[in-house]
Amino acid sequence: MSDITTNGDLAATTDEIMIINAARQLGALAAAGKPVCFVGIGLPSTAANLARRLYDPAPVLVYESGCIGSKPQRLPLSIGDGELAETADAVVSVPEIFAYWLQAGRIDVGFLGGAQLDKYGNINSTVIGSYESPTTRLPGAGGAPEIAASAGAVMVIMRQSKRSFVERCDFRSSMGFGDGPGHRERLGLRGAGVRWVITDLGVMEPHPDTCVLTVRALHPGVERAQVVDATGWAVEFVDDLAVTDPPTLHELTTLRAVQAA
Amino acid sequence: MSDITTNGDLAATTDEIMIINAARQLGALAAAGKPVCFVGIGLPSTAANLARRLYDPAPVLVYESGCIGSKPQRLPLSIGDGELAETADAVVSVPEIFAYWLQAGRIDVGFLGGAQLDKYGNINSTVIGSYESPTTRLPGAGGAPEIAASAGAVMVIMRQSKRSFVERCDFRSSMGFGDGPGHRERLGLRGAGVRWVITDLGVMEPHPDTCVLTVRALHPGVERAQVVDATGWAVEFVDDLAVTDPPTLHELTTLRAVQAA
Amino acid sequence: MAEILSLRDAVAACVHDGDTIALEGFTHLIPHAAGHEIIRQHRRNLHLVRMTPDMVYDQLIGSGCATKLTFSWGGNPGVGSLQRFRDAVENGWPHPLEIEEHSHAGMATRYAAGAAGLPFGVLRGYVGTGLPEYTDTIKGIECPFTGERLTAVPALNPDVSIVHAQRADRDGNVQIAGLVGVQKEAVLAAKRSIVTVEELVDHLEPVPNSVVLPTWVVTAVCHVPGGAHPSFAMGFSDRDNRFYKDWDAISKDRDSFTAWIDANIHGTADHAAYLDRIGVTVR
Amino acid sequence: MAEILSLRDAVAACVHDGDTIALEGFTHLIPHAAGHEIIRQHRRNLHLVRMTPDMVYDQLIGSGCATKLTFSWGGNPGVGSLQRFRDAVENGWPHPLEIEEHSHAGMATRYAAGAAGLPFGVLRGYVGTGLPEYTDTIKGIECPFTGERLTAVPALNPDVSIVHAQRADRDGNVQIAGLVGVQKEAVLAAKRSIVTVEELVDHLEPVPNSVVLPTWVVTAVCHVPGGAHPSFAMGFSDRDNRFYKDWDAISKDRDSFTAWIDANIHGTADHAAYLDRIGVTVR
Repeated sequence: MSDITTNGDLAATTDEIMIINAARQLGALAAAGKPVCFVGIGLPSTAANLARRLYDPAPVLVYESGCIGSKPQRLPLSIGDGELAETADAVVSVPEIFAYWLQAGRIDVGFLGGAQLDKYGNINSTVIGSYESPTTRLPGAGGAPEIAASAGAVMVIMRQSKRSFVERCDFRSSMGFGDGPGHRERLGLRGAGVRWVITDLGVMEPHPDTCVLTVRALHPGVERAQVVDATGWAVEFVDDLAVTDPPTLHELTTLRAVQAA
Repeated sequence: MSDITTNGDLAATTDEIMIINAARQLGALAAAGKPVCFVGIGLPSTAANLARRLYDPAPVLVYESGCIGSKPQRLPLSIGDGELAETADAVVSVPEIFAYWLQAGRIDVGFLGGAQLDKYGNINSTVIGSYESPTTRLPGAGGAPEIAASAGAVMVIMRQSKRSFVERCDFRSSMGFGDGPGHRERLGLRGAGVRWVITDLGVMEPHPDTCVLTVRALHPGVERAQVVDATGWAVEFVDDLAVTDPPTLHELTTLRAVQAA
Repeated sequence: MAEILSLRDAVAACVHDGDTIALEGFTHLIPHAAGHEIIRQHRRNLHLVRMTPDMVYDQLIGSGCATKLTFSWGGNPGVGSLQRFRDAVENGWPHPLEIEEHSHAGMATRYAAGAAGLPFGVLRGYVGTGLPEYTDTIKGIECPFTGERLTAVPALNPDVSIVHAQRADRDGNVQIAGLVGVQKEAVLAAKRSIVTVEELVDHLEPVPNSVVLPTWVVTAVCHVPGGAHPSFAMGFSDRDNRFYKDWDAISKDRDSFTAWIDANIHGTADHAAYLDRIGVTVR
Repeated sequence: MAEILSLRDAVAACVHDGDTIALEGFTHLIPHAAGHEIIRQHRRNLHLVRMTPDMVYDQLIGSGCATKLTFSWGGNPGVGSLQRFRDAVENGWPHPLEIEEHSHAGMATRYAAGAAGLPFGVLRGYVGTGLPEYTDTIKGIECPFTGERLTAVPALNPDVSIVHAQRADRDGNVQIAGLVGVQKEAVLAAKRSIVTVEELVDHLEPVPNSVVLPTWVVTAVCHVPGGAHPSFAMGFSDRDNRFYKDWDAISKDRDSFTAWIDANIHGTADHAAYLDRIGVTVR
């Protein structure tokens, strides 16, 4: 959590604004007939669970632990929390969730995060430094390589900083646009790749021509300079740069209820 | 069913003698720590269910419909009878039963039968005549190719006749010893292949050198000439040709109880 | 999300002439009612796919709906031959039937590959048999680590898969219990799917040995009690073994088969009328 | 047929220095007690295999039991880093740890291939990532039907797989309910297997969402109530999230880690004494 911004009666943290914007995008996807989310723990799970409460049609939550259609009342700490299994439409094995559900293209949107994101949407969650002698050994790729490859689209939720938003990842744990336009297609990847990067400062999307992540919107009160300072590449802004709608009272109280449960 | 042979008080049919001898072999295998049978419907299922009642340790019955450890009270008409699922230790999907259980080498003995058996234990259950214009179209191989390949050993139960015990099958639905010694090994098949052929006349086993099915025992009252007349190759008999023990009262009454249930 | 439709509407919407269709159910839960409805709607040039083309495909083949069959075992389980299948293969009646023949393990692998979004699957299979000589969809493949030779088969991805299940909820979530066979794979591998169910309920209670297909992987759910007859639905009906035995005589002869189809399938408006006509009461 | 053994006897009989071992359980049912017993018995040079080497492997690695780790995600779920894993990889403490790194989908595919008796499995995976450059066990493979390029990974066949389950019967048949993870595949892929269970019962009643491993595919069954703590066993315990958070501080420092292991693992005779010592009551 960092600064507090004000929003009418209530103060929303930058994390809350980030999560609410991610949930809005999920709500829009569900309304467009793309409700199925492959959810990781942490910010993605919070955003997806918020969206499930805010929108009808609601997103369908699929967890890599094998839970399909989970409707947890409280937020899980891990992807294998009992609550996820008990509220699921179906529970399947881990080999099945990856083969029959993710790989087969049944997931509309996957979430990714990591230690580093580069300008082409590639993500590093493996090592800082060299692979053989890392300065920091990170947890590793987990489900990310195949989420990045096979989910219909990918949403990244990450707090923005110069250290984490880099020109080029130290290691490529999952594929965004790789080395640039056409790379995904050359490799035969089926999903559309990273489509939305929701940060604590705003929303980025890949430029249609260059595939470089470009700022589409700033959160209320955020200045361009803050984004430039927190981005390790020469970040650009779209011409019709927008400001995201401030969190509504309903969004904010629902989010806080989700997190308190 | 053909002739009735007499056995003390009770008359056993040739089919009953065949089934009882198959059950005895299964009992011997279970006693030797090889209890797991992959069971087809008909004679194999009857023999396996008889053995389950006669022997302790009892054979473990696995059906290709996905039932593991079924303990049916009545004989199933089909491999998917509800009784098989309701009495099973575990029920799995059809892809799983073939991949994780049969292919992985967890089956000690598989059963096969068919329209034709040749001297190398190859079986035809596909066509009589040519494949493209068959004189008789048979049901097809079903599970047989992989049972013949992957079960630890194979037991064949078939009524014997010159029409069905042939020099060479019209079509090879499942592999016995193929074209002769070494053929299984060259193809990398993991199971030992056909080890016992239990017929209404006696018991055949592959010759250790030639792999040709050779008569090891005759059922009580059966003459060598009957076997020669009912075999389409120049059948040989082992030097120490045995006579199978006549069905005991217990075996026979148990079998009839199984079939009546 | 699945639509709740009448079987007539579901077949009209999902099954088209020339489609590749799979009716699955391994002895248990065979979708007979759906097969009958396809006959009633006079579909033609179907490529039928099924591990065990038993009575349900004998009826479709004899009725002239199919021009190709992909399968692994075509018999009447526990009874004998499929007379209409044999007549088509041996004599080309009512017209020639192209066949693509596999083993059970191969068919299961093909459905699983289809469900997994892979173009092929790998198994230890077919080796030493006559099948690879006649079936193009069986090829060798080498393990890139050990050099071992194995067998590859292509994924099955039917245009439509049709299965029968015990129940669905009103949102179209489907629950299949007991012998689950290859039905999940068949539905997940298909472009469209129809599920006939014994009952529609407000809420699916978890039961042992069950598979749930969420509504968003199913195209249509149809409430068709007794829709598996003479196959069975665990918890609802027993296998009608007598009917399987009777089928042998009905199907032996072209005329008696055709008379039976005309009277019982074309002569009835839907599955309820059919069951009534043949004297089967649904629990 | 499985033997019913104490965990001490099972580990002594089944786990040898130099073995490749897999302790599986995807968040749910992680066999912590078995991991502790391996530490107590001072096993060395183990090749540890696990999709998510979380706390249980942090303890084994920090205790010097392992020289190699095959994995796909090594963190403390919901908390942060694995300090002992990091110290081994970054600084070679207590000694260097060779790593073989995969993705979750790849590991699941490898176990499934192992369970199926195949030398390799196929997936759409790893493409465009840095992993194939450093991991020899990732190779390309071509579909023999479409020519499409896919990825092959070799089967995993551990010497021993160890899982925790809700219950077993006295014959050694094991029932795992709820999130079943990759446990069935891990057990079926292994040469030997140990299953620790919450309870031993006379007869297993079928329950929803469960997997049964028949006794003849299991080597040893051990009655170890609370054997998953701080992971959980659905129906018996909840996840001890507090303990996962506390682990971060315990494991941050070599001395505090070693002191904790000495006091709580080497200082206790078995899992019951351990739970008693750390103040956990088993239902």
